[in-house]
Amino acid sequence: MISVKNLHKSFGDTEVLKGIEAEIAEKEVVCVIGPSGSGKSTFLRCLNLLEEITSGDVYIEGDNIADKKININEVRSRVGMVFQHFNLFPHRTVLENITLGPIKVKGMNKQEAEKVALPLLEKVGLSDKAHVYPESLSGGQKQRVAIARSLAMEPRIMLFDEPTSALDPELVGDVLEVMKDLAKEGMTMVVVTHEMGFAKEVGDRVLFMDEGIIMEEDTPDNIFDNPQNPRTQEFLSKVL
Amino acid sequence: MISVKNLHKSFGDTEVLKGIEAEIAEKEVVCVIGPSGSGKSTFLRCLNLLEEITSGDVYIEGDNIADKKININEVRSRVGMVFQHFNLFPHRTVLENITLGPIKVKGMNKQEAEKVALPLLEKVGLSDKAHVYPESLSGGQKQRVAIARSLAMEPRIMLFDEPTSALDPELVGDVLEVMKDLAKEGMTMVVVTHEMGFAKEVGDRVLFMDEGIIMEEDTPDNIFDNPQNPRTQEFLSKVL
Amino acid sequence: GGTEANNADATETYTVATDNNFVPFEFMNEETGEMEGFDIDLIKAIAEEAGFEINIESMKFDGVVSGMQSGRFDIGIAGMTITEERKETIDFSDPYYDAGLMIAVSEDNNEIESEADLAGKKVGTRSGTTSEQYIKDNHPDAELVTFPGIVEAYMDLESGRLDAVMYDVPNVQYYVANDAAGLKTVGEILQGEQYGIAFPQDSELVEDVNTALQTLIDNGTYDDIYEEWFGERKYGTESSE
Amino acid sequence: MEFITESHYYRVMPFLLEGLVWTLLITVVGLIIGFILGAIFGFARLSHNKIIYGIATVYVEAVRGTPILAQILFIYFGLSDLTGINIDKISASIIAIAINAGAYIAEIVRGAVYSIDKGQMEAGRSVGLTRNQTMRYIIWPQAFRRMIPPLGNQFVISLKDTSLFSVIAVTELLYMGQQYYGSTFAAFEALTMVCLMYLLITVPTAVYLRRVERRLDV
Amino acid sequence: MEFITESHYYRVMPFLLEGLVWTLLITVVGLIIGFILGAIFGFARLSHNKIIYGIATVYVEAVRGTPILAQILFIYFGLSDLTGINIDKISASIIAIAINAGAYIAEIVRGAVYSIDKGQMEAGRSVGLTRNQTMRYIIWPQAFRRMIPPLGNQFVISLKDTSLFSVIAVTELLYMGQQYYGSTFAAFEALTMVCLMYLLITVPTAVYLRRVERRLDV
Ligand SMILES: Nc1ncnc2c1ncn2[C@@H]1O[C@H](COP(=O)(O)OP(=O)(O)OP(=O)(O)O)[C@@H](O)[C@H]1O
Ligand SMILES: Nc1ncnc2c1ncn2[C@@H]1O[C@H](COP(=O)(O)OP(=O)(O)OP(=O)(O)O)[C@@H](O)[C@H]1O
Ligand SMILES: [Mg+2]
Ligand SMILES: [Mg+2]
Repeated sequence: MISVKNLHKSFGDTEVLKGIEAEIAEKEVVCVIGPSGSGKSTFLRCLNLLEEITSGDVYIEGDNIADKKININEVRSRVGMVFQHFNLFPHRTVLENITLGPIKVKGMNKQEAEKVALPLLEKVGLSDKAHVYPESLSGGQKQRVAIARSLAMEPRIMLFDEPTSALDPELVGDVLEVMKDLAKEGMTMVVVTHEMGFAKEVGDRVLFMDEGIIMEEDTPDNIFDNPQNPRTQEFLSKVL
Repeated sequence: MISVKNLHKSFGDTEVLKGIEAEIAEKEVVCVIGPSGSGKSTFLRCLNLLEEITSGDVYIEGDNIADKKININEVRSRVGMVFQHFNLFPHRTVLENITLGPIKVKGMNKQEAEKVALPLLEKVGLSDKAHVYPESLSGGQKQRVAIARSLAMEPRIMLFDEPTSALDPELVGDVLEVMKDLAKEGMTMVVVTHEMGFAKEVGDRVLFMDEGIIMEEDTPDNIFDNPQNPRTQEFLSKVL
Repeated sequence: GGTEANNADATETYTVATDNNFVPFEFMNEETGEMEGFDIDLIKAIAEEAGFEINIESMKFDGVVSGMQSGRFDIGIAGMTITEERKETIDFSDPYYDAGLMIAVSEDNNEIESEADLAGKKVGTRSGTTSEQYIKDNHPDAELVTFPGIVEAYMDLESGRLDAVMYDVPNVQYYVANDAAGLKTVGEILQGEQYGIAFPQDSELVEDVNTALQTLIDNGTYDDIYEEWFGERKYGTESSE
Repeated sequence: MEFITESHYYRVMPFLLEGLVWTLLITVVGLIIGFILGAIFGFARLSHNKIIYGIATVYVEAVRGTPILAQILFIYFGLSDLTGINIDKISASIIAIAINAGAYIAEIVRGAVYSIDKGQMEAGRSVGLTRNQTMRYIIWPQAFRRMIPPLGNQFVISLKDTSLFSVIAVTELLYMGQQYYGSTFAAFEALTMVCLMYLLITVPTAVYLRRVERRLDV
Repeated sequence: MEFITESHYYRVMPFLLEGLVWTLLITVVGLIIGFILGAIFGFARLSHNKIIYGIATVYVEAVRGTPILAQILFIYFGLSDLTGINIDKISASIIAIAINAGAYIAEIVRGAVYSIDKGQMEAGRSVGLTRNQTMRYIIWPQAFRRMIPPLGNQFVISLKDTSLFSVIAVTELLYMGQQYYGSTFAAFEALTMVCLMYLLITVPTAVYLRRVERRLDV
């Protein structure tokens, strides 16, 4: 489903991704861990072209998105993204946040888009919040709306960049619950996270990134209980 | 040394202190604990007149500072205060931060003031930082400079308002160390703090404040191990 | 006002208000940046004759008029026409120059040949001047445009946005003589007028200045100055040199 | 009563009301065009294209670095001197306000767009909107709200700037006041009333803007 | 060579240089007085005394709500009309800049002092300094650094504002340019050079200020 070959990314003179290799199968849930600054976010952002790819190839369902001729917007509507800081549109209601993509990108009318949006709102447990503005939501509610907003585009792949790390501890659970449901329904997911519990329970595979490459990858059980790479060992000893 | 009688303080219509009674002896170290908003800071600030006293009496070494005729500046130079956010003067070097009071208030010249300041800097372990600006210091170093700055006025009493709660955990120790030394040297201290360890080790007495009055007071051992007042019990159950 | 204060002053230095740009009576010399012109030379000669010092301050014309009226200045010399209306608030010396109003149009304008053709035309002049009053009184059907400075009116005429400018004869003639402007005069001199030196009401200076002016006319100094700026000797006296 | 209707304070009013109409007309029309210019050049100042950025910067700096009085004279006399094209004085005034305010509004637009969190663009793009769609539906509406207080402030500034057009005999508020005292010598009364007329518009605007600003802050 | 020295661009220069001297003199002296006024009224706007606050607010709002051209006419003609006190035009210009800039500087001062963390006053007082001493040694030096960019901006604004004093025939830069084209009709050339002269001062000032601002930000 996703195939990453020798992916490099530089900002000016500093190379942040130094040759990433990764294969992600359909319906797989892959968690990405690693120290701060190792390039996790940059990797994720390359997968939906929020960052231009410096060199290498990234195939999404067979299309090489590193190819300049690709239709970026079409790729992006196949790949949803959820951010650490939610990035809801503050001047639009919760419902409008969700329907904007379907209306403007897929050309639906308002009724059609709401028919897509309302079940999604129900799925994330926020049906009663359809007509409020984001400012009146808690962080956890915001993140669930952000997930619904992404899902409204019916993406084939979902990317999550530390979706719970800006939340108060008591609000993390609801968001993880929604993500677990998604995984159970068979969504292909790439999740940058520090929630080791989630990785263990839901993840099919964990990638450990450091210094711009994937240092080690394995099942959650193997990686957490028996890491091979000394860097992985050091990182996990600090975090767990 | 300090004697507080029926101290009331209102901001506009809301009464924050509702009749505080307290006696603090010379060389005593009193810790003040209590939930957020209970008036701990306000109480402390009344003791050196950073807040105007609404009614009641506060005797400091026999002088009633609630008396409008009192020389506020003279009182303040007898009572030092250390703040949660350090409040160093960013446009002056560490040494100048410490010498400003002695020069402007006590009329010392620069040499005399530095003769007072340098040993204090040594005491807080920052002799090598005399000529840098506060911005280049860590939080813990800033707080130690703030303590030295207060001490330079040779106060008879020191007030501390959550001196370590803005610090990264690994920087708290140094500041508490300095405070312990001060206590050992016989300084009279009133410390608002959430560091129960410090209260147990150094405090002679703990005051528990809630809703603008002192609900309970006792030795640290008694209060932490065997609180009498149900409010104190509830508060400690959450905090410890 | 300033008059009494300055009269009491032993050094007897008077502030003379003058227009900032009214060639050739008063204008700034391009090279030196000093004010010069007929009025400037004349008032200097009068001051010397009458034995007082002067201090020249230039400003827009309406400032001179209201400044005299309010007693702000001791003397005003600004090609100021003596009118009954102004006499109500300002004292004047004897007339020192015979003037009038004149119309200037663009060189290629054949429509306007005299003031009779002004109806419906855009006519520019300067605020607070006798030209403004004249147009209001005699040509209510012309479209009057008044500028704070006369230069802007000529420039507007030159660019073709105005059909005509009416202003004091010597000034109009000066601009018409300037090739850069591409203007010509049409019609006759309108409304014979005389310029006088202005004073705040009841000024004690009026008599001294009148006496000095007459002396200058008699001894030929006036004609010297007149000749320098207008190329002829008005009273036909011998040169004083 | 005669005492009142005879006074200069009263008699100057018909003049000033006529002037006020022109003042407002020039200000409002000038600002509408200025807003369009400001939006164009504001986005140009955000462009990564060096040429577009350069042109916009020269415009903004040249306008903000020279007095508007010089600008109106330049537009009215200088351009006609150079090109022979004559624009009437009202049009020249409107153009002067538009060009002048345009440069300041460009900076307002740039600042407001710049202040919108970068995550908004990313979120917009990641639901599949194009760069332009995101700008139009996400960034601009948010930026526009932040522009209201500085735009209101620019209205006050431009309103006051129209007073300078008296040099080319535009019959705006201050010019009409000057006309009045030119014939009556009642400078104090006329100018007092002129100032009051300006304050009648500017002070309520300022008060209103401060309220908007406070609301946006929350 | 003759071609150059004959051109209007060249011949206008002696005029403009003389004008520039007056422009700078009025601006600098006016701003020095304006700064003193601004400091006084800025602190008055921070006062808890309602009368002092009220007076300062009326001053600031009245000045900021009316055009500086009306202000200079008011000072030069209106006041002498009312009181009979006459001030010469250079003094009137300096006073106008001082009063006008004073109101804007008052807001700069107020904003800068207000922006200093309240803890600084408390820390100053708790080492025994009086309110005034704390203001002088602690608050003011910090506030002053933050005032440098907006004060520089005010310098640019006031410099441009001096151009309006051409209406009372102050021989400042723009007026001298007008004088030149009044006799030569070379409006385009004269005004181009006038604008260049302004830019020669305002652009480097703006560039410098942006650098200071960036440094203060860090
Ligand atoms: N737009 C950018 N321009 C320049 N450098 C950047 C940019 N974005 C990221 N970087 C740099 O790239 C490196 C990797 O950043 P990235 O955000 O991918 O790390 P990360 O693993 O997600 O870290 P964290 O856990 O803190 O989010 C960092 O050194 C960062 O400073
Ligand atoms: N300057 C002020 N004006 C109005 N109300 C104030 C002011 N300062 C404090 N208060 C109010 O007084 C009450 C007590 O505040 P205080 O800061 O003394 O509490 P505290 O016990 O120190 O709390 P914390 O642990 O959060 O510091 C609070 O409700 C606070 O909102
Ligand atoms: Mg990241
Ligand atoms: Mg507190």
